[in-house]
Amino acid sequence: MYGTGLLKGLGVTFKEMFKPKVTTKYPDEPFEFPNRVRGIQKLYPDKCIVCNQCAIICPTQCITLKGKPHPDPEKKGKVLEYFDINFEICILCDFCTEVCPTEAIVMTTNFELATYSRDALNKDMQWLDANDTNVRELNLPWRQTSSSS
Amino acid sequence: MRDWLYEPLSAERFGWMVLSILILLGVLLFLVTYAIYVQRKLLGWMQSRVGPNRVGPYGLLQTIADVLKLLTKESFVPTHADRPLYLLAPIVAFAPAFVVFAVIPLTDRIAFTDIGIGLLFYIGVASLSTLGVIMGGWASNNKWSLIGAMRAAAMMISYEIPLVLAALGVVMLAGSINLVDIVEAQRGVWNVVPQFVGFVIFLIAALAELNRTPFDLTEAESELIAGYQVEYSGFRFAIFMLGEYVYLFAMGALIAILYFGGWLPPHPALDFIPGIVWLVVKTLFFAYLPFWLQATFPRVRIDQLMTFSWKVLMPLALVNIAFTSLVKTIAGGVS
Amino acid sequence: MPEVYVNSLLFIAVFVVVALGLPIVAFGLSRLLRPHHFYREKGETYESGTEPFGTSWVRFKVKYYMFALLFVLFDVETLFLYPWAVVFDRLGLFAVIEMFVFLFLLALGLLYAWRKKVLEWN
Amino acid sequence: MIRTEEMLLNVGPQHPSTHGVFRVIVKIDGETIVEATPVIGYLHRGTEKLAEDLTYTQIIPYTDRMDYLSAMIGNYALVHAVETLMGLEIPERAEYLRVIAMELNRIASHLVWFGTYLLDIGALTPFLYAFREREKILRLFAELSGARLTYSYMRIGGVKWDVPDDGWLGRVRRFIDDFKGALEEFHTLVTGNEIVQARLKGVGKYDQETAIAYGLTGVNLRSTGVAYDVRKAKPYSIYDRFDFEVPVRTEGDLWARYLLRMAELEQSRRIVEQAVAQFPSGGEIMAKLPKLIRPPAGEVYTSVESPRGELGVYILSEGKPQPYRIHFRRPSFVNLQLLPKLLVGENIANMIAILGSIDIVLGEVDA
Repeated sequence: MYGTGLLKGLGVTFKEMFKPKVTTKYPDEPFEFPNRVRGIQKLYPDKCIVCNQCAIICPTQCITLKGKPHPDPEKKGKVLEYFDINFEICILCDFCTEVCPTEAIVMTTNFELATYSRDALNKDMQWLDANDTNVRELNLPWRQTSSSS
Repeated sequence: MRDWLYEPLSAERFGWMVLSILILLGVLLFLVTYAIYVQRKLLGWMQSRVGPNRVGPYGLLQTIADVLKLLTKESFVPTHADRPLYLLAPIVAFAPAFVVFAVIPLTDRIAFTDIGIGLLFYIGVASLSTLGVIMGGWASNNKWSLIGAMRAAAMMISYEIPLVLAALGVVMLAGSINLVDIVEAQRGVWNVVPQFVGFVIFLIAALAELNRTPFDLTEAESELIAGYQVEYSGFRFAIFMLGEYVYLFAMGALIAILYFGGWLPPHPALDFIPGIVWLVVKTLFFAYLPFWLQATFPRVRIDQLMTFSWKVLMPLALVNIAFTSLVKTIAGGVS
Repeated sequence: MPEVYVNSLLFIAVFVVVALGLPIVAFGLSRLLRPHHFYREKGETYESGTEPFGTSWVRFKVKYYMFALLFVLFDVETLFLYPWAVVFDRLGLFAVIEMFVFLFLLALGLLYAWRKKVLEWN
Repeated sequence: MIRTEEMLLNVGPQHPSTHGVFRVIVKIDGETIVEATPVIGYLHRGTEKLAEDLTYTQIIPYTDRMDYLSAMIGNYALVHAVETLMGLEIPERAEYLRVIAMELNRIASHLVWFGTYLLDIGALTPFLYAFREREKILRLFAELSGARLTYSYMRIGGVKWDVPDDGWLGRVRRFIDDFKGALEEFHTLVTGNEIVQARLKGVGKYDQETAIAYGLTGVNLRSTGVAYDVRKAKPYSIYDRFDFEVPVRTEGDLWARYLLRMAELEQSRRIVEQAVAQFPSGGEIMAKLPKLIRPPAGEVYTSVESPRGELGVYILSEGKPQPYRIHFRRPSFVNLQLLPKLLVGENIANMIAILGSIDIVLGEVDA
């Protein structure tokens, strides 16, 4: 009969009133992401060997880094002088952590980046080092599950 | 209070009446505030959400916060608008919605006026608020609001007549246009039973008059952005909204009175509950009903709306009148 | 005139005054409270985020023009029905039949408009 | 007749129903549209040009942002083209993961369309129901790929992550089972609604010849009776292993397109169901690849069926790590071309409904 569709629709919305709600209480309760979620990177400056792979693979060129000779003259290699990620253009694509041979840069599931100024989004080495909560456990999936490389 | 009207007025009684009118206004403002809250809560619940819950316990102060925000919000007249009309429009949209409460009796004892043509007064005055919408839409000099205003006019001319014709059935049963008499005539059985067709027509037409989903064409968020309200901000916008919601309650009260026995309880055994409670309960039900529809239905198109009104509701209403008069003539044994 | 009409009209007037007063008082109040920072761009009307071209006060095509004419006709006719509806059972069968003729004419008018395709949007 | 004036009206870029920053300048006479001129390019980022300076892997995040509602399929379109050019053999497990991800993404994308479309024609609630269901898919994607919208999940030669070992497939299975109920709810709430039917039936019609002449693909083409679906016409990945239908209707109106997309939800659901059932228990997720991906010189064009139609990728390679030229055949862009023709003679409400039924994603239109 004409109009039954309307009434059935009313039934659907009416029943919905008594079903559990799906709203999350986000600012009051932190939103729990699955462990694989790509959030703001965590940097271990000591592990970095300044191979520049992360800066090269980055599709948006948001990473700028520079190495300096190791302060301890006994040791070879370089250490980081500075390491900046510009979160204005970083798209959190996970490529930098993927290519890092020493897992010096890893993802965390932190995602809150809002600031009052654009400049504040340019994060330096110290800030990235201090970002050490919710660090992702597994960062290099291919190497764990694949024998190809 | 109703019997005061039949005696010469003393200054004291006049004062009491004015005071009660102001109280009515206060009650209405309160109801509107919480109607918006209820609307948002209901919509939320029906959409798997929780609705407003941040301001005050359970979000109870949300609308109050909104009103305060609107009160302190900058509001200006667009440069190319028709200034006097633009400023006048919210008032014209609001005033009739409140004035119609003058003829709505709250119980058989409490009424602000007692005029023989209550129903006609209501219908005549209430349709004025469309004028405010048209004025606002046109005066804004905004193309969206112009289209919204034109749609408002289109809806008014299509739904006014079914509304009036549907109410005619009730008038025939009661033999009076006085709203108190109409309610008293429902002592035996509520009008919704003998006048079910009329009730459905009236309800549909009322929704269209109120610009409520599925007939919210004048605002049509997804088409006309906000239709006639596009250029209104701050308290001018608030008054438009207020008018809309006050009208919602006026219409709810009218439906309760015309079809659901006004202040009469469903069964005489429930007489101990005061009549005004029954009226308020029924009014609230019909004022909240549109929110449920809003959560469910999409919007109709303007041409569908007009053809539906003229080709379905109009003939149906005419048949309803003919049928009612026939039944009443035969049942009444008119010579 | 009986007292009730004088009093009723008086109170309707009070209603009108209150209904006009509330928005005016509210506007006045909000005028005192709200900020005033007007500049030219704010005064432009909203047209989906671009500068509006032209005015909206054109000779807008009102497609439901014929509906409007019909509306005037029918609205007046329905008003005639009201006094009849109030008293028809006291006037007897003749009034009912008479009104049936009237209703029939009304329906005929609607049918005519229908067949003449006035009730089509396009 | 009374002389009336026409009026120019901007619909967009700031309009709730243009699905992004899309603008149509319409000339209206009353509410009737006399002429419509779409203006696109507000979201143009020059993806194709940028890609010429990027390695193939680096282009993957850019494909996420073209059709952001079905990033998995965008990812796949690119890696599929590169893999075809290189002649790579993809491990079976990776193919299954890709198909599950793509079909879930098709469901998610169609859900967004469903919700926003109903919002366009004025119904508020289906939007939230659709997003409630989509949220479950996004959660699954976040668990699988680490992102909710821009997945960058596919890699040339395989996929980035294996299945999470905490019962992810079981959750997909459960979602797929629950989704049947959700679909039924949608049909009760919306499809059966007489107002929806009145709004959609017979509006925005075009015939088969027009659709083919304008190069429409996807649902926009299938609504006119052409059973063209890239998954069936030129099978890629492992779609030949699944039993699914290509829903076709012949009316060519909004209602046909609505029903087709609803039917596709069901078909995608079936594909995921089968893929989860057939999922191989072990195996690699990446093919053996050199460290630097350097496809041989040559050109390739491959296409996949995105939720919006045929998403084609053309690559001209000179044997370098970067493509010499890459072109994306974006279905939204192609489908949009019919819009000015469709809009003439309609009113504003229909305009919104027609625009919604073409189902464009502005990220893809403007690329």
